[in-house]
Amino acid sequence: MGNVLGIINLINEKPFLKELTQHRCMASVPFGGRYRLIDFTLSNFIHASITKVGVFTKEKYRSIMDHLGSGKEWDLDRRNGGLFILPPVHPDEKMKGDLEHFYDHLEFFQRSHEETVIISPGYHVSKMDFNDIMAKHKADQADITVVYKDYHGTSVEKPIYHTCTFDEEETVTDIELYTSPVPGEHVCLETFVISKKLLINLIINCVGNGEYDLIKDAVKANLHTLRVKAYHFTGEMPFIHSVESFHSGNMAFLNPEIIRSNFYDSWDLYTKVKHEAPVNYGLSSKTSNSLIANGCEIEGVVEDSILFRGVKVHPNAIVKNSIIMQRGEIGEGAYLENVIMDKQARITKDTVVMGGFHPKVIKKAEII
Amino acid sequence: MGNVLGIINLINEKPFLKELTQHRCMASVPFGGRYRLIDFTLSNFIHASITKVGVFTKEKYRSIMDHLGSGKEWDLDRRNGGLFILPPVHPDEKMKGDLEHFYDHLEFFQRSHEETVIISPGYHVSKMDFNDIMAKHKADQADITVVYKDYHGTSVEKPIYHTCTFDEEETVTDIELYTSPVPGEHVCLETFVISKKLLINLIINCVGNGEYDLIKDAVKANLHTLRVKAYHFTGEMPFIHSVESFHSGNMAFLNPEIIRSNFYDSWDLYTKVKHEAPVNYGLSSKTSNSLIANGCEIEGVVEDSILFRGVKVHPNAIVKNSIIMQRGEIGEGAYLENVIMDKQARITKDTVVMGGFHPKVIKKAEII
Amino acid sequence: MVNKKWIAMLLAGGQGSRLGELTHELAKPAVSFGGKYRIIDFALSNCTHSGIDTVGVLTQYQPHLLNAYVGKGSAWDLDRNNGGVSVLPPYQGKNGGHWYEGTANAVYQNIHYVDQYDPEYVLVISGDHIYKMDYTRLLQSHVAHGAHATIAVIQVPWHEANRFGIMNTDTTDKIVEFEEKPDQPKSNLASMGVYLFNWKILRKYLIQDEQNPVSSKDFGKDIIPKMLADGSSMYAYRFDDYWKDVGTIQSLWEAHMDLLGKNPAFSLNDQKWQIYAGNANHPPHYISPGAEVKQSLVNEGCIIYGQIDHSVLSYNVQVGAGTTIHDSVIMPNVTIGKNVTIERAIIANNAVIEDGAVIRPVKQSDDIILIGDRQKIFTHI
Amino acid sequence: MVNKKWIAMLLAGGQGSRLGELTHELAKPAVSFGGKYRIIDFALSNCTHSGIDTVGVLTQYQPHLLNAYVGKGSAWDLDRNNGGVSVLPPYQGKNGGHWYEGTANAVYQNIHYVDQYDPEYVLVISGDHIYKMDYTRLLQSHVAHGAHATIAVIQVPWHEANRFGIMNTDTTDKIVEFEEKPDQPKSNLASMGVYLFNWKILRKYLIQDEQNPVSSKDFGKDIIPKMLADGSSMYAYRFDDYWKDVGTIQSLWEAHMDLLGKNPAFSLNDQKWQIYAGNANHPPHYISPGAEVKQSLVNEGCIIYGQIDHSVLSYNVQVGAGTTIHDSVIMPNVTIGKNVTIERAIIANNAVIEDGAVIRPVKQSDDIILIGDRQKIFTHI
Repeated sequence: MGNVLGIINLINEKPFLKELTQHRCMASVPFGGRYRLIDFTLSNFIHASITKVGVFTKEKYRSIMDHLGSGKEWDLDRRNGGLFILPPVHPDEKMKGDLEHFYDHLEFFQRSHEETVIISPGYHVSKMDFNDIMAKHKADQADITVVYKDYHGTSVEKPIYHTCTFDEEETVTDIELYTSPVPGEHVCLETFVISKKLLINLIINCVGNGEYDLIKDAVKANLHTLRVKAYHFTGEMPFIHSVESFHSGNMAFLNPEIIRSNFYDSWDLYTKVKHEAPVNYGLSSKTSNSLIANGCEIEGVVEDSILFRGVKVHPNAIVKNSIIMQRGEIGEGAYLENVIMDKQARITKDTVVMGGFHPKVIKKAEII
Repeated sequence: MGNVLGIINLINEKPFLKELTQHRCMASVPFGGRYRLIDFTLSNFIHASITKVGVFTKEKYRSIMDHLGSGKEWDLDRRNGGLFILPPVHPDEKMKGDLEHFYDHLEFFQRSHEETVIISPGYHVSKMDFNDIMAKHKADQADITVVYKDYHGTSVEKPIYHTCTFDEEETVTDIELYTSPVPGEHVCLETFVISKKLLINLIINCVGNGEYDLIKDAVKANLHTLRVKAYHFTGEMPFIHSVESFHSGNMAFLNPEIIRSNFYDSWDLYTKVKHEAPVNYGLSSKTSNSLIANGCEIEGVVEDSILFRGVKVHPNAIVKNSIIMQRGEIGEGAYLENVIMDKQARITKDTVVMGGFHPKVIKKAEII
Repeated sequence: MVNKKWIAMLLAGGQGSRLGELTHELAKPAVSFGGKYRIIDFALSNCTHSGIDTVGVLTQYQPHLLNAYVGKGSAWDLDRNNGGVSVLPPYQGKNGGHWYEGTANAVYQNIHYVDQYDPEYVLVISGDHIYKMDYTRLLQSHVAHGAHATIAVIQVPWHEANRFGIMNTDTTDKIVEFEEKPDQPKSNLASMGVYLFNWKILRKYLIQDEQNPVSSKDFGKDIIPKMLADGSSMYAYRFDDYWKDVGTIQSLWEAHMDLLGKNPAFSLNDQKWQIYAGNANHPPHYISPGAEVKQSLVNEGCIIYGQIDHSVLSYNVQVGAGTTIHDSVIMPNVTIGKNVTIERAIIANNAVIEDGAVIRPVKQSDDIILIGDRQKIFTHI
Repeated sequence: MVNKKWIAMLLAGGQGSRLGELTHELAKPAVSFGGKYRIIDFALSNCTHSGIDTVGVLTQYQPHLLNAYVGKGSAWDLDRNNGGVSVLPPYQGKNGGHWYEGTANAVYQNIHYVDQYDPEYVLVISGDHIYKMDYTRLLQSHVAHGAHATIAVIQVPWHEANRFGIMNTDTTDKIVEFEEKPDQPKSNLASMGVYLFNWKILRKYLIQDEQNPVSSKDFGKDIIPKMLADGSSMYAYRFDDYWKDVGTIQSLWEAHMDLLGKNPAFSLNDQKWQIYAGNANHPPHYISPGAEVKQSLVNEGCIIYGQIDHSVLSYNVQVGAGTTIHDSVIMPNVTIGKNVTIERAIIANNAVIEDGAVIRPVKQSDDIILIGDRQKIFTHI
């Protein structure tokens, strides 16, 4: 594409994932045995040949800086374009909204040669074809294209999703902010296509008027003056808004068809390379319906689980329906069920940890 | 060397350079026609084969992030090691001192494989041979080596320098904080060699005792329990602590001998490559005793001055004893003397700007 | 792996023997140009600006410097994980090794390289021309015409047309005839050596041509005429900006003179189309009191005490006091002493010109003087 | 440019014809190993861990895949501005082109490459051994001895010593005699093909050897014996960890079996000495319900329905239900159907094994079975 600037907007992240986002932003949460949530959006950008990406960060972004590094793994270590991490400019003041942050970095937009901007959050687990979205945006001659998906998740208690309605020509007629959608409702994925020129104008005007919220003040408020079109995203995508939905969103990948469609079919998912050795299965290992990343050493039983890189399962340990993040270690004879274990945590010999409907979260580097 | 971790400590920068540091940290101030101050320390690290560098930033560090990018120009875009920018972890709280910031990033030190740490500020304009400093550190069997230089600058009004005294075996006996040195006094360059293990211990102990200042609480307070040795740096280095000394420090480079010793002699000074064309001298140009960077177009008169990349001097304009930073433009018939012009500023036709003993500073993008 | 819409194959194999001593130890595309660049920089920068991120550089003659210079490609933003720049030398397979025999054969031997990106189009360019060209326009024209091949052409003076490959076209720019260096040219549209092909079609012709025992395996002499003869849909794309083949000392010197002046025939200082160069880390240059520099391009790293007029100075050139340089090209790392006179000359890399030397043609109409690499000149020449 | 203390020259030119079909389309150092790696990864990773940041890879036979694989070197952190990894193929100079004739000739032809870094020492290694070695210890030993050359050696079983180049040393490990594959070995210290030279001295010998018309231009056969004959100070450096030449199908298979088990003879999962591999981006592997995997290494990208025992599976291998794999090596991108039996076999890249096929030696004592690249196996073999 070459003419599109990709923006990953981490400003509006909510603390849905509790302990998992205690020391990292949501975009940086590990997912799928080997990835961070942000890898999905970044990879989608790459597949659309977007070569300039700005990541607008708010807080707890050190792990995202570590993860992204020079951008080499995403081929974004470029002289022209490449990866830009844009931290808050006034860290000592409370940020009023994403538009304020965009305004503080207005030069970044102004100096970019790209004519079109795609804005997306950093936590969507999806394979989204931005070339197709762009094509519709052009064909529609839209000012803004709003990407939506029919809600299919379990019902949410708190009103956290924005839903949109549109007419038969897919012109967006309304956006309802902070709702609890029922299945089938059109959830706005906070993913937009917009010309850079219009975006800059909207940023300047809104901030000038003391308005700081992209979706509310720039998009919704202009539905009747701008040509705002909807794009229906029909691909796979779990709605992640709680520890439970994070767990089930991971577990959905325990399915060769889903694995194939997300990881193969010439749609590589890029992430940081760690040079771990192939998984070493011992004589007493027993693994079933699980996704196992490299560097693991398995001597116990692993069922219906996802093991990140470098996890050790000692003999007679049993891991069921759990997510074990990087360098976790399960001691001899331990029993885990319905658990999400953050990085570098360790379960000692013969310990039993069980979650119920709410998976039990074991914190980073915790020893139980 | 391979076994040394380089730390550039931007925490203790003072606002000496007024307008020039209004929107950037001191390490990021342009110098010498083409460089930023931090380039000198980074290049010194490279010449000592240091391949892992942490830059501890405090505020106004966006331009340093822009400048360093992926670290590619300094060959620091590495999987193992490379460049790490370490911003404040608690941006909403006032930082108590550099040791607090080191403490917040203790994992960075702990996870590094390197056994020795060199800590340096980001604003020294010097060619410093860290291999030689390391060799003395080893030969001395020192716990800490403190690099000092004999003061040679003009007298400073405010007490801003730390001076050290030592015995005949160069064992440091005292460090006097915040002094106004007279020529010949030993100014501590806030550049230290220390084992990583000892540094980690000092950080943990000091912070545990509510002490947060590296030179005061970790070095000075331990002069009698640790083996602290002095290293005499005898190379060229301007003391920069004001707009005047910044100006004169630049002007010292209008000397082929200084240029040769700083930029040649197989001691490349690395900086961001900008792909500017060679300088275009017009028919009416007259240049004398000046340092001119690529991308300039000169049709007027330039004397005793330093022109950064992409500066335009129109016909009949006169530039004397001035520093014109990147993309500055001097209109037809304008006259400049004793001026420091920040990036992208512009002097309109026939305008006269003169500084006196205090060079006049023209702000970034200002139009006069 | 993301497939590529188009990739470029850059022919950098030629010795460029008409450049004499300049190509003694390096391939023509590696010759210095414009005070800062090497000739190949122009084609590589054109690729980058045109959004082509995969470039195969076909090289055979003295490839080391070119190899080291291109390196991992970061100067041109071609250090990509998928694609980027690859230097492609000859190789040995199961049946032994083959040096590249002609331009078409060089691409033929690297069919597998092209195939791995499965591109729709392949751009074939050469590494020895000075020009700034947006290849995307060529591509647009190619697609609009539904062509099998599109050849970039430029109008040359009629009296020079017999030195070029000439395209005869109909009113829609469809090529009806191609004549290599015709005695009686019917048109003055010269091939610039820039070809865009549909890869599937080119691939077929390359394989076919390889089996022809009398073919010289060259794009201009064999592939293009054969495609035309077969009635392929081939179009000319007219380019009307600066383009120069710098294959001789004279033309290399002329191209340098074209860089000078207030509105030069060819400007290097174009912020929208920068020419990227490798190893571009040198300090600002220093102009001493008493020096005089006019109508000239001076690159970084120079230290100038003398007088420079209407000349191009590359990096790390030192010019002593009392020295005058006119209408000349000084390549990198040249040291020029005091009271030297240089006129209408090209001084190659690392030469040393001692105090008092005089380097100029006897008559103004004589050929440009060339001082070769690393030569040391003591006095008159 | 920062000069280099030492650089490495990695010999990757050989065809490795004893690996049969595995090297049909690629050079031996590019052969897959250990489920994730290529053989050359071990030498390159050793360089990285030893702090060597400049590696010239000498290549001649089928270099494309190796070229594309090494790329800009970022997997091994060898994508450096100054130095890094460079693939060095044969080239044409003023006097025409020369293929590499022997290992010494290959380095000789690249003297200028080495010279540009002006190193004190040059490490010559080959790209076809499996080992983890800290070359800095070799260097320390070399410096401590004040040697002109140091040769890494390993003790081999006495009955195999006649298959190696054998060093006879005195009590200080000074080499007093070198015998290539001696009938009656006097020692069991075999050369590992890892040489450290003082560059100035090696340079002299390379030039001298080149002028010897009867020389085979090989390090082991010509350079080392000549240096010894001249009384150069040459020492053996004893290496006592795992080292394996994987030059035959049998030894390649054995080396894979050495990776298996709780405390394998050679461990790949060593956090302090990771083996780096290029193109290592694959999803985690999936083990289905009903699958059984024991005593095996399984790499990313696999989807396993069958039973795997004491085997090594590379990336993107698919194994159908009811299939059993024992004592075998499955290389990348192999598709194995249902109810297949594979025993004591190496299945090369991209092979397809159809449902119900049986691949195993007739007798347990028979040779390991090799299924070549891209082969399609329908039934018994």
